[in-house]
Amino acid sequence: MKGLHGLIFAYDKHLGLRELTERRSPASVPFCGRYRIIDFMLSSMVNAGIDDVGIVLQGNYQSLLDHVGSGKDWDLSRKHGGLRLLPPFGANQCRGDAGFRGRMEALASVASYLENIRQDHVVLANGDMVINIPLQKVYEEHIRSGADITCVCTTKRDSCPEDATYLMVGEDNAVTSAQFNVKNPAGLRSLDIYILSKALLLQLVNDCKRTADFSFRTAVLQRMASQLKIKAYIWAGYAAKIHTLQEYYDRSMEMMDPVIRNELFPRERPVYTKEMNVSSTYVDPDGGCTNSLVADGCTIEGTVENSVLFRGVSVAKGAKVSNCILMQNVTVGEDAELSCVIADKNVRITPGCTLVASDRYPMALAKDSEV
Amino acid sequence: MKGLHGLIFAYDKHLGLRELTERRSPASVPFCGRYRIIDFMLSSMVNAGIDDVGIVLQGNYQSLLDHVGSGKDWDLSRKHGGLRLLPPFGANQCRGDAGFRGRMEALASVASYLENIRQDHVVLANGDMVINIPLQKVYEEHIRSGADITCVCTTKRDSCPEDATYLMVGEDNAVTSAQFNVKNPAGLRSLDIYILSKALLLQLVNDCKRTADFSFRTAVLQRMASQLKIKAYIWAGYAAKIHTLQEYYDRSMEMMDPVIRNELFPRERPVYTKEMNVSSTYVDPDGGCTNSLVADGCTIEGTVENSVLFRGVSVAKGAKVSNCILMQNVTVGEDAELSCVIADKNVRITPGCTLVASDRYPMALAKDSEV
Amino acid sequence: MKKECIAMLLAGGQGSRLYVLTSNVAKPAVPFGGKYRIIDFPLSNCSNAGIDTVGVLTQYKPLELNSYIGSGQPWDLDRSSGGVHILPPYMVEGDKGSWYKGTANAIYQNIGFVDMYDPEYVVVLSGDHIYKMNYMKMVDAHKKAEAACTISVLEVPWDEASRFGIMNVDSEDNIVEFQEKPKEPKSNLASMGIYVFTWKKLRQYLIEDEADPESSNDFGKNIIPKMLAAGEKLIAYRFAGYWKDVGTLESLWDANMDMLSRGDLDLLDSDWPIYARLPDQPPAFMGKNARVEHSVVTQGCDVEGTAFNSVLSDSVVIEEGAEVRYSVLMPGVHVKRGALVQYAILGEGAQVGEDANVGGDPMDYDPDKWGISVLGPGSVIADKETVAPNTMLNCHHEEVRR
Amino acid sequence: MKKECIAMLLAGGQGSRLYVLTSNVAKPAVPFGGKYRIIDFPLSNCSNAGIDTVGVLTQYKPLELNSYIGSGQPWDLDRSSGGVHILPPYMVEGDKGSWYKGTANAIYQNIGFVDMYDPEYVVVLSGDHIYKMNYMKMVDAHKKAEAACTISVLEVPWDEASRFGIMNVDSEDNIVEFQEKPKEPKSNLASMGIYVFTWKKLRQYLIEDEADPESSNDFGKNIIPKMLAAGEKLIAYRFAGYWKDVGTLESLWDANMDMLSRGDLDLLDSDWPIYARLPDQPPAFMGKNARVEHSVVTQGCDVEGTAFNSVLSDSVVIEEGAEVRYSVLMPGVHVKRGALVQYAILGEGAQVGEDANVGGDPMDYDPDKWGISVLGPGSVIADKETVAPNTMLNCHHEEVRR
Repeated sequence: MKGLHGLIFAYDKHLGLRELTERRSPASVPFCGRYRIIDFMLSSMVNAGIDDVGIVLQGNYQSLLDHVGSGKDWDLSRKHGGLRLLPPFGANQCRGDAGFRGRMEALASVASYLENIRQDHVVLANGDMVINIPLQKVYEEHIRSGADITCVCTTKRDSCPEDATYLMVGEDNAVTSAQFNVKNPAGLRSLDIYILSKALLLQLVNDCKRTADFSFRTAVLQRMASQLKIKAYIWAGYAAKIHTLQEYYDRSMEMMDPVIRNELFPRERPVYTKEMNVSSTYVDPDGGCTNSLVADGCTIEGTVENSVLFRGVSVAKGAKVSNCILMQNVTVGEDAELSCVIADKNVRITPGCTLVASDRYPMALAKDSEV
Repeated sequence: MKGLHGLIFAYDKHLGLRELTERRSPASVPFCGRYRIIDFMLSSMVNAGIDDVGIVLQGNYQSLLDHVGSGKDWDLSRKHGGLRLLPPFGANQCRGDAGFRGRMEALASVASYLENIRQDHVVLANGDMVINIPLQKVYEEHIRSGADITCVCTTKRDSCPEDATYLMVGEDNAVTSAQFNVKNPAGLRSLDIYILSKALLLQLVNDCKRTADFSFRTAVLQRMASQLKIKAYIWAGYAAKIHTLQEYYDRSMEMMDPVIRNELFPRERPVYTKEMNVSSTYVDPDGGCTNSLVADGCTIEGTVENSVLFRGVSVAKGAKVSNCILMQNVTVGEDAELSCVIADKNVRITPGCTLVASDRYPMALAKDSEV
Repeated sequence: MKKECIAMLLAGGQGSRLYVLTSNVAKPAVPFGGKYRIIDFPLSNCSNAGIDTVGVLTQYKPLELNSYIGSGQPWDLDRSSGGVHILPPYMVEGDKGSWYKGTANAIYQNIGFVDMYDPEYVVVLSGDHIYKMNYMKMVDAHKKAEAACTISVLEVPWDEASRFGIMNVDSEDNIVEFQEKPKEPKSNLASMGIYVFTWKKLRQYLIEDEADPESSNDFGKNIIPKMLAAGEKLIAYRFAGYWKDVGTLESLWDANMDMLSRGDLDLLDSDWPIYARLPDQPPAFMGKNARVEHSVVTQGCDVEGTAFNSVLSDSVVIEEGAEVRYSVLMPGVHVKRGALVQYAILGEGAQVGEDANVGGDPMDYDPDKWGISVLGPGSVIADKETVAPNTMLNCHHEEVRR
Repeated sequence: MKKECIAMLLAGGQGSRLYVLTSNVAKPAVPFGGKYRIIDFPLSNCSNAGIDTVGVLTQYKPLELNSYIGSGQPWDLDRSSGGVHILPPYMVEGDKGSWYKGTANAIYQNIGFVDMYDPEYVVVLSGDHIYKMNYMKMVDAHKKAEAACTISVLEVPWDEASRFGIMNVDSEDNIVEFQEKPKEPKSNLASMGIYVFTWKKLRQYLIEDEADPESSNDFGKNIIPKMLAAGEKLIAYRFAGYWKDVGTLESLWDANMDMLSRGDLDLLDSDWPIYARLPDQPPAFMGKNARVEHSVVTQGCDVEGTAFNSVLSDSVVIEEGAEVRYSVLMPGVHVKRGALVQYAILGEGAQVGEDANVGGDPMDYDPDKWGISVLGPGSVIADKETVAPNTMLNCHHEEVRR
């Protein structure tokens, strides 16, 4: 069968996200008022016409499981194919909960799944990337160029250069070398989105088992660079990987910028997420709301500015919320005052409470807590 | 919301099933030509109009995950509710892979799920029971009798008395005491299907956390018997729990009996399973097939008698299959001869191979093996 | 497969009293309350009540309704057995077939559909009311009373009773008489147009009614009176919550304003969610100078201007300096810089140009001349153009008279 | 939502040449090959080819078809965006509306549906052929050639060519002439009734054709000739696999027998599965004295007797001592003890009584008088009754003439 199969890695841990990933993986961190981060990659895949998507999971994945559910909200609930969850070592338990030693080990652990892929090409991507990319175009370019592997890159710099892989390219975007763990990187930054044929993927996974090198970037990008035709595809649009709370805060606030919002939410490629069936947001005569993103189901009786409100947030009379991110069902009591606060799901702010942090050091309140 | 919520425990291990449970849990062992054992309980729930079902999983569950998929084949793929998979300690990982110390610990590990149950009653059941029971009637009887807990029982004896719980009942089927680990049991044998209110379930789970007694039968059936109104519901139909290979073989062969088959497959309560989209079974002019259950997609060019053939089995010319259970996609080469063999999925029997075992000691061939 | 109870939703009306709002869509597909379509209410009620089989009887402009309902996912009615089915009139042997003649005839033509599920009870609903109701409680009452038909009724103010179909009941709420819009009502119990029938009984009356050439094949006019005359047991089921017919422009506007007040119609109750199919849109953005008071905003909105007492559906844009008051803005409405919209219903995708003026405040007008203004879906109002109160324009910018 | 390519499936025919088999169901819902209905083939082809939006144009007895297709799960066509939609004729403003006049008119009436998806290409299919085909390859050829219309053709034996619509092509397979059932065919390329159109072009021709009062609004008779006359680029797409029209009782029987031989029509290929909606049934049971040769059996069957060269659909029962030869038994057929069924098609749920005799072997009869026997769905043949060859009975046991 012609076409792309999607594989999303959703098991990475970013300790810098602290409270936000205590009870979830980075891929299921809420973002931009109504999404989980994985929604962006899932939607990119669905919008590219991808019918079958596997999500490689490990540890802390109940939240992700709850979020994706049957896959219906992404139109991936199918009798054949559709969304498939691939928990750690489901088939055998040799390494228990010890974590994967690399992408290739994660892939090796789902080898029988890989063999049954119906499509002739596979796109590998991370679940913790905020991006809305037309993968169909990357796929067409992959076919057109005749590359063995196409790697999506950006020319933009990231806040955590050590974490990323950098590719040096020659003529016609051919990748000549890969480097990482560099302080002052050169070349293109890889967004860790790769397209390759199913056959090559199976072969690479097999090779890695033999050499016991399970890292995609060392085992494939570095070691195989000379044997394989690896091409870079340059993505000029928005892409963000969120490593720390501060980054989470900054990236969230960036969403007030209509240019960035339009890049992330183009009309032709909607971002799908779990539907919650709440009614519209109500703003009271005493309330006010400016320069903010507000999801449905909120009740605003106080004043809100420069903030992101997720679904079902309520801000009581007299309360003042500024420069905050309030996640699903957060309640802010009367006359409370919040500034530069990231409140996780279900946080309750008692009436009169004042929490003022700095936008250079926002304060995070853990899920379900009461202040 | 009125009605029943279903919870299926699908993590038990039966070491006696040997090869069959090497790579799957007892709940996902193939049975009767086209089913997995869990299909029977899942279908009983669906036929009783249950909209939401949670499956408590642990270890070796990739096979079960693959089988239930999105839940569509049981009409349980929903936007809200429907089928939910509850992997071990998804939310926190305090006990790793060490196994639950009892039903109540398994329930405690999914406490937040339990709290969000929409229905006011819950039915607890095991995923490894071959039964087709009108749970709607049990529920109606539970409501009518005003019991706190209704426990489905049978008067029939089982092959493994030590494993089962026995209930002594007084007037009007009120349970007076529970015993287990007895060689010569008296009373009714529990089928481990319980109906109780969501509120009571939450309370019992909480109590068990305090006492650290996690066994449903000691913590609830024995200790609470005097405080709670526990009623037995007597099920006169077919019910089988399969502990050993020999039992698996005997129970499978029992299915040739039209009386038992009609009990397990009544027209008004179909058993749903994963649809495979294979065409009808073809019998060649040189082939023959008698006293056998044959699923779709088989090609029979040899002779088959007293056997169960799962989907996609092929029996080549000259081959003789008698008293066998051949699971999905087993191929039997030309002139091979099999007697009293249980061949797991994808087993390949080479041409001319002869395997003859005894019906008192059938031979099992592990998944994917070639003989 | 047998079902105890199924629902038949009458969605076939032209909705002609909604004029331009139903020129391209059937009435049940008209948007309501920011996120919903009218049909979301009965469909969600069915789903929440546990009725998983719904036939939607439709014949007028079913395209949008068909694509809105789709396979029924938003309401969890995409079932392998049962689910939601659109039932248009179909051809019978010998190239014949006819459109639905009346509400009863619509069900009559689909006896075959109902029989497939062999139900004990059939709930008959209409697709033009806003309310939340657990139909299964009504079915329980019907079962308990062993009635042939149960009709849901609402106490209305006595002075309005003559506008409704009125049920006269005995002390046990058995219906003894039915009067359609009586001049001198004997009771103030109005039929809500929601019926539970014992299918066996209804089936027989439908066949008899069809054979009667005098009949207009309507539930209220024919079936109910015939059942009463035959001495069947009909009971009234009293309903107390919010219920509103939204069959006219004024009542549709009223119901939207009722929703704003968040009183009787609680749409935030997670125990009885109203489901809807909505395009996937990012959260609403409220700009630096946005002023929103006593209004609802919905995902995909971009509000830079002012909204008072208004309903803003998804993807509505209000530019800076524009003002919207006491109005209902359906999905995709765009109000440009400096425009003023008051007491108006703006259909899907309507555009109001810069500094344009739509509708007017009743305080400023002679009550006889005032009325809400309505722009049909896709209307375009030019910059600086004025649309007077009580005016209705279609998408070709032609005025339509009420 | 925009789709590059959608399919429109013409399923509106009465299928009158299938007589009693279509007295209660539309032709596409007629069972085939043990597990399938005819419509499973085009629907599965769409699903496998990656076409996720299919409009099914139907007007004749849509009930069973509607409930068979349901929300489209079996074919994975239950999508939030796109999916499978049943499209009956609908009412237009002013209480008007009409049944589909011809194949082109059916699409014409649903221009609104097609436009919703704004497709580049529309694949037009019919619901009465058994074949496996990747329509997307045909669309690729259409794109490459930049054609206005691509027609799938099959080489047929020259002596049969005059029974088909024949395409005359140049050396590059451009269609230069179309002849409907020509007496002296110039080519043996027969149209399979499968078209790919560039939607923009087709839309324009449909509107023009509708305005032509002389037209019978048919693709083969009107649209294709008009496109040829206007000099549009039409190309032939050669198809080589199995393809069979099952519009007559004989061809339906033939196609079932073809399937038995497992030659050209491979239904076990897991790369191109044919999906179907089937009741959940346990595996087939073959009794102690069962004899089954060169036959297919399906889940839910209970075979205690003998079956030669026959197709046994789900839930068929053949009692001990009964014999079935060269016959097609549709779902739920019950053949009782001692009965003999030969060269027959038995409709759904037909019952053959003990020692009854249905049909006959062509060797034993005058070829002019012989023919396959057909029992309509639900027919009941009494014990010891004889149904002669070439006889057809409906469910009321009345003989129907061909």
